[in-house]
Amino acid sequence: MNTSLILQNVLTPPVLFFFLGILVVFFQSDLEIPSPLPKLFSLYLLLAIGFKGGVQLEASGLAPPVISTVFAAIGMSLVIPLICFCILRIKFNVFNSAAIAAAYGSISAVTFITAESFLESQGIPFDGFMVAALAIMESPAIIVGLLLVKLAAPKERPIERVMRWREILHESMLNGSVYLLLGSLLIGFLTAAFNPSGVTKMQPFTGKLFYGVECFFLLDMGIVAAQRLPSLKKAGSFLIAFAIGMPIFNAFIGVLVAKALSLQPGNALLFVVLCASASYLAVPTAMRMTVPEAKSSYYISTTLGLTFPFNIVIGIPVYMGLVNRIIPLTT
Amino acid sequence: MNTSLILQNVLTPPVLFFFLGILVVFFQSDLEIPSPLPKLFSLYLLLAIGFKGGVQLEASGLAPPVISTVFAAIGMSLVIPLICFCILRIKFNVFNSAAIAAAYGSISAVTFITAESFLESQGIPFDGFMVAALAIMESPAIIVGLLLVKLAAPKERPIERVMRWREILHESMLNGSVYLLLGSLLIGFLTAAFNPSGVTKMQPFTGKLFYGVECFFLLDMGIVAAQRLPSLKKAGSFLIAFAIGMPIFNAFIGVLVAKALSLQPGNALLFVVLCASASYLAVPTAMRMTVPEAKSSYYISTTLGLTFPFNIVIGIPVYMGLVNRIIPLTT
Amino acid sequence: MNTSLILQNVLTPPVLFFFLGILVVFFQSDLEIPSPLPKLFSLYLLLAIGFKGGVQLEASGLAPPVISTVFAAIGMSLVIPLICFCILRIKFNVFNSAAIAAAYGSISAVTFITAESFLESQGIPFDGFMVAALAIMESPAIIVGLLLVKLAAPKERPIERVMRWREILHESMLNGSVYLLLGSLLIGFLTAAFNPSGVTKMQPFTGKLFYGVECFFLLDMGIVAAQRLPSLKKAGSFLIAFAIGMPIFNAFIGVLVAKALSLQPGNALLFVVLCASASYLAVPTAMRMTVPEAKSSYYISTTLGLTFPFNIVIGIPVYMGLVNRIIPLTT
Amino acid sequence: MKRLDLIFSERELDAMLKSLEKAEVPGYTVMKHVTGRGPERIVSEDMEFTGLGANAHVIVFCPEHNLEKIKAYIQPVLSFYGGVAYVSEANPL
Amino acid sequence: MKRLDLIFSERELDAMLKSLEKAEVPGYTVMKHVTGRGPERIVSEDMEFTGLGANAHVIVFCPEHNLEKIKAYIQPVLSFYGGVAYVSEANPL
Amino acid sequence: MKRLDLIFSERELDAMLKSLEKAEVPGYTVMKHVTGRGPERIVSEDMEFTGLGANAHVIVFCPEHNLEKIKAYIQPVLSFYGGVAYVSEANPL
Ligand SMILES: Nc1ncnc2c1ncn2[C@@H]1O[C@H](COP(=O)(O)O)[C@@H](O)[C@H]1O
Ligand SMILES: Nc1ncnc2c1ncn2[C@@H]1O[C@H](COP(=O)(O)O)[C@@H](O)[C@H]1O
Ligand SMILES: Nc1ncnc2c1ncn2[C@@H]1O[C@H](COP(=O)(O)O)[C@@H](O)[C@H]1O
Ligand code: NA
Ligand code: NA
Ligand code: NA
Repeated sequence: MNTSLILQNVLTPPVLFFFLGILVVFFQSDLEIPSPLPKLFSLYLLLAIGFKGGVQLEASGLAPPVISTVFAAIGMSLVIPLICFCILRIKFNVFNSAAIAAAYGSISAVTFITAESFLESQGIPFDGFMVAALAIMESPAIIVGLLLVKLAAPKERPIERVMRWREILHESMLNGSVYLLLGSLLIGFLTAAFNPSGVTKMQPFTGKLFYGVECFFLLDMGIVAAQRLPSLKKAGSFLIAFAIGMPIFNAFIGVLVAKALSLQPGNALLFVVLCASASYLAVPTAMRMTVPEAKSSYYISTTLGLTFPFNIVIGIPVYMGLVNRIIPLTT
Repeated sequence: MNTSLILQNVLTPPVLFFFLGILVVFFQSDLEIPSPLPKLFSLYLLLAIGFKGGVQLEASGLAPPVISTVFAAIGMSLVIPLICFCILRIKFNVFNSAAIAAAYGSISAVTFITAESFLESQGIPFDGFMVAALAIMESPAIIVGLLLVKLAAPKERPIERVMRWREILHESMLNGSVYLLLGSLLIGFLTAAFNPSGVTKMQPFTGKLFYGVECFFLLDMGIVAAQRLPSLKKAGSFLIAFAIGMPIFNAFIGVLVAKALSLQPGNALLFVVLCASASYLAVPTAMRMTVPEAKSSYYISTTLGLTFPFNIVIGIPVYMGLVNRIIPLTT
Repeated sequence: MNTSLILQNVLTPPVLFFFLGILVVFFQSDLEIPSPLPKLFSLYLLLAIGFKGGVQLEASGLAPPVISTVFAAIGMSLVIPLICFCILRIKFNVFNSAAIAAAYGSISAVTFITAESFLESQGIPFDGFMVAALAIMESPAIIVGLLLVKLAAPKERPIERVMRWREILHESMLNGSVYLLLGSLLIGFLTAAFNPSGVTKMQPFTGKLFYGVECFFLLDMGIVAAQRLPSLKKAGSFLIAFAIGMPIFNAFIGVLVAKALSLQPGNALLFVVLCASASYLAVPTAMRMTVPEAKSSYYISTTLGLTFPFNIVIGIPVYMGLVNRIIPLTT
Repeated sequence: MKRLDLIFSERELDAMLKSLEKAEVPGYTVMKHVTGRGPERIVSEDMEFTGLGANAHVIVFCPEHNLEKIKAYIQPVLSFYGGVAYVSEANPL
Repeated sequence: MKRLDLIFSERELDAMLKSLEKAEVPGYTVMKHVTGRGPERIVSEDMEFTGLGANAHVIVFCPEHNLEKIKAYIQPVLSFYGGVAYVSEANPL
Repeated sequence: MKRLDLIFSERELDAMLKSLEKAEVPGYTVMKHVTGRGPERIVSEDMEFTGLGANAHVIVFCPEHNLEKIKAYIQPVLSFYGGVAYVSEANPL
């Protein structure tokens, strides 16, 4: 059954364009999506997903499942980096371990979007408030990662590099992508509450275009991901195993938590995908500034070069199979 | 009543995204809309507004209210810079006074667009021919500004800098934004007249996307406006008072002229907004080339840093209140 | 009758925006569509046209007319460059002749798109499989061009420059624009076959936006084309005559082949336009790499500065007249 | 050979390049979208969309005797509109 | 006069420019979206969208006496975050 | 130390960087989207979308002994495809 789900996932435009991007690098075509066009797509997707999430959040209200899910999401983004850190310390120093751990504790918005598209193509419903969980899970892992550096490597850093809390909170909460997602969420909420006609007028932009832009962006992500692969080889087999094994492990915990929260299958999949995905936007930028001792090629090549493609192509349908098996359908 | 209008205006997506942009600077988030994406939005908005205006102009024809409004618009863009110049000369030299005066005699297309969105959200009708007034009001103030320099400072300039008329007309009429707006207006007109199916086919692009792109652009405008504020502080309190007081004064004259023209409330608001707004596109580029003696930070920080946000957030609903009070509703 | 067709073609938004672009250069307006925005439009158009073509190809299936048309298309893109080469050798050396010949044997996707828009505005039906002919005609002429260099100028090149086949195939088949067009065609096909709801979800992006983006892109193409004109003057009257005469000649052969294939008028026009148009994307980039001895200003100024505008404005309706005269209507 | 670095507003680029061609330089290289600060102005990327543009950075490798001519052409432009011009030594590899 | 070339990550740009202003340089020019390779890292354009950014290239023409102050300010930044700084001779045209 | 400025078509960039790495330079900096004019060609920004690309400007700060190796690698490329290479003096700050 999972193989059929994987096939159904692979044959959707977003995943096909992702493959087309990967093959650009494989065939050495000179197709290129020049900067800053990927930034345009990425800003658009964050704005649109935030706005739509805000609108739906206003519709659903802050009902109990919303609040418990959000809390569980925060919990996961605190616990996952700790587990990762312990595993990574086997092979890496504190700086690298903390930076990679933070990336895996945080989330990937595009993986989330692809999971939503997958659910839509399968006709499985899900709730808008999951976007709130997405927005809220971006930052905490950064703080955990920086705390780990602070606690585990107090003496290895020059005095003037002792991190200030202000700086840490700033990097984690006011990172461009976090800020735009949260801001658009709020705007969507306010618009839905006070100016419903505004929601209708935004719909062609934030709604109808979304799928196409997603495809365009995934084409670029395919190129970028495939370009990371060589540096992944240099990083060694431990990291490669980690980049595949960890998402599966996190997905497993995620499914159990989702069951405990009695989430519906659609929401459960999104929750699992948040747990299983790793950040290549907010976390790397924060780590580059605050923990420059960590090798950026480690946390970027794993998250972008392996975990992201794995989740997009195989992970999402596999996690769906897992959800279907573990969470009994209640209609 | 005005406070409620202000609130209703503030709670629309465009204004909310504008605030989100302002807060980027306030919170020092690293959210950035890299160049040339703002240019893309700006070109798109000019193209779309021009095209739609041309289509509507064709529908309404060159009826008398169109012609009288266009003439009144030209008149305003000749008179306003003269008034501004006299006031500014109290504190500034001829070059700076003329450049700032020209900016306030010209218009801001984005303020106009936001006013249109405001009217739509209030359900107040307005006519497409107002776009013709918009297009026609961009240039004359530039010519007035350059004439003022020519007449008031003939001896302060090096001989080889005596302006040639060709150059002045070129800068004022063929400025990129003026050209695109007028060109699209004409294309919209021709398409509507000879190829109505072309209008339908453009509609998803020029019509449906408009609101979303406007929001995206205002997000950037919020960032840009807020970044001008520090240099505004340097410019001193006279200029700050001017940047708020002048639009209100111009709006007042505008309302009286609109009443004399017996414009409907929707059109009247747009006319008032044209009078009250100041240019940060066509005029600054023309002034930079033809009057480099003027300090560009003066005319940019006032128009972009203060007048623009003031109009977008408070001005439009306040002017609406003014229009409602002064122009009796005739249905 | 042709004059009326020309007028009807000229009064469509894409052609009007193309004129607006040409006039930018003529009036020396500073309107500019900064890089990489034209690339964005160009990538979008290739992606969208490929996807739509793939969807329609899936619907029509690989019926006999499809296969015969595709073979005829390949044939034309092998024969045309040979004819061009013979004519060009009268005046130019092997390198220049081969490079220009390759450009005229290949195709221009934007001319094809404009022809489709023309057919739509005339209400003449055409088939999606013509996009397959478009995609397939981009590369063969490159190979012919390189073969001509290899055969006709074996001793004029330094030893280490003897071209390797791998390189030639790579440049011709994996050129970014060829790759994106073919890839999107395949994705469209697969999506239509296995995931029809994906086609619906792509429609607002690939379908509805298309016309507007085409207009925007043609505005830029007008600017670019007009900027090529001065270097065309330098190239001399032989090349100017070639750039107008050759497309007409190729269109004539094209019409005869279309008749032999008994294509419907719509498809026949598209086939003729493929024959008559010349490449300014795939071929120039391939030639720049593999035949740097050829003067790039020759093949760029002819294709972009003259053949492209000629086809867009006059060629398409003239070819339509030709098709109407030569191919009897069978309904 | 000399290396000439010219930095000035993008809007004067066309005129400047024409001057260089009149001075018969062997070639030049242009970088646009450059920002900066001079004695009077701050030029920032976020104002590019307004049409004010950013700065352009032009590099010219040329023989010494070109310099006088170039100087004569561009000095008035730089002094009126602002911008800087610096010369240093450079030799072909 | 001296010409100073600074190349470092765009994310440190604001701090670096503030340092330059404290050192009272007469002006500077900034090129963003620059990529490259140093002893440790490869900086490539395709990662710009993530927010990691590319490098910035800052050129400063300044009198020699500015250099000491600049060095004091920026050396710690470069040694912690990476980046290079080179000085050469340049004279106003 | 020496400063090497290489300017050539973007399409040869990958090959050029590989040559530099073979010559074991300590690092390099790349500016893309550069335009210009040489003895034969004008390279303009408006043709970038066609895939012809613009020029790339590569700066290398390296010890003198690297130069010979670099020269051997890149001279044939430059002479076939066009482009320029200039060397000047530069010292770490
Ligand atoms: N000392 C300097 N070093 C480097 N660039 C400079 C310097 N002075 C001015 N510039 C550049 O020249 C541009 C124009 O300067 P200005 O003369 O102030 O209009 C500035 O925006 C900077 O990019
Ligand atoms: N030897 C060099 N020549 C030119 N640029 C360099 C050199 N070394 C480093 N860079 C530039 O400085 C940036 C930062 O270097 P790094 O110190 O490795 O972080 C690189 O990405 C390059 O753009
Ligand atoms: N004398 C020069 N000074 C500065 N840049 C040059 C010079 N000559 C050539 N270039 C640059 O090198 C590129 C390639 O030149 P070419 O050898 O003509 O193909 C040109 O487009 C310019 O950007
Ligand atoms: Na995660
Ligand atoms: Na005004
Ligand atoms: Na052809």
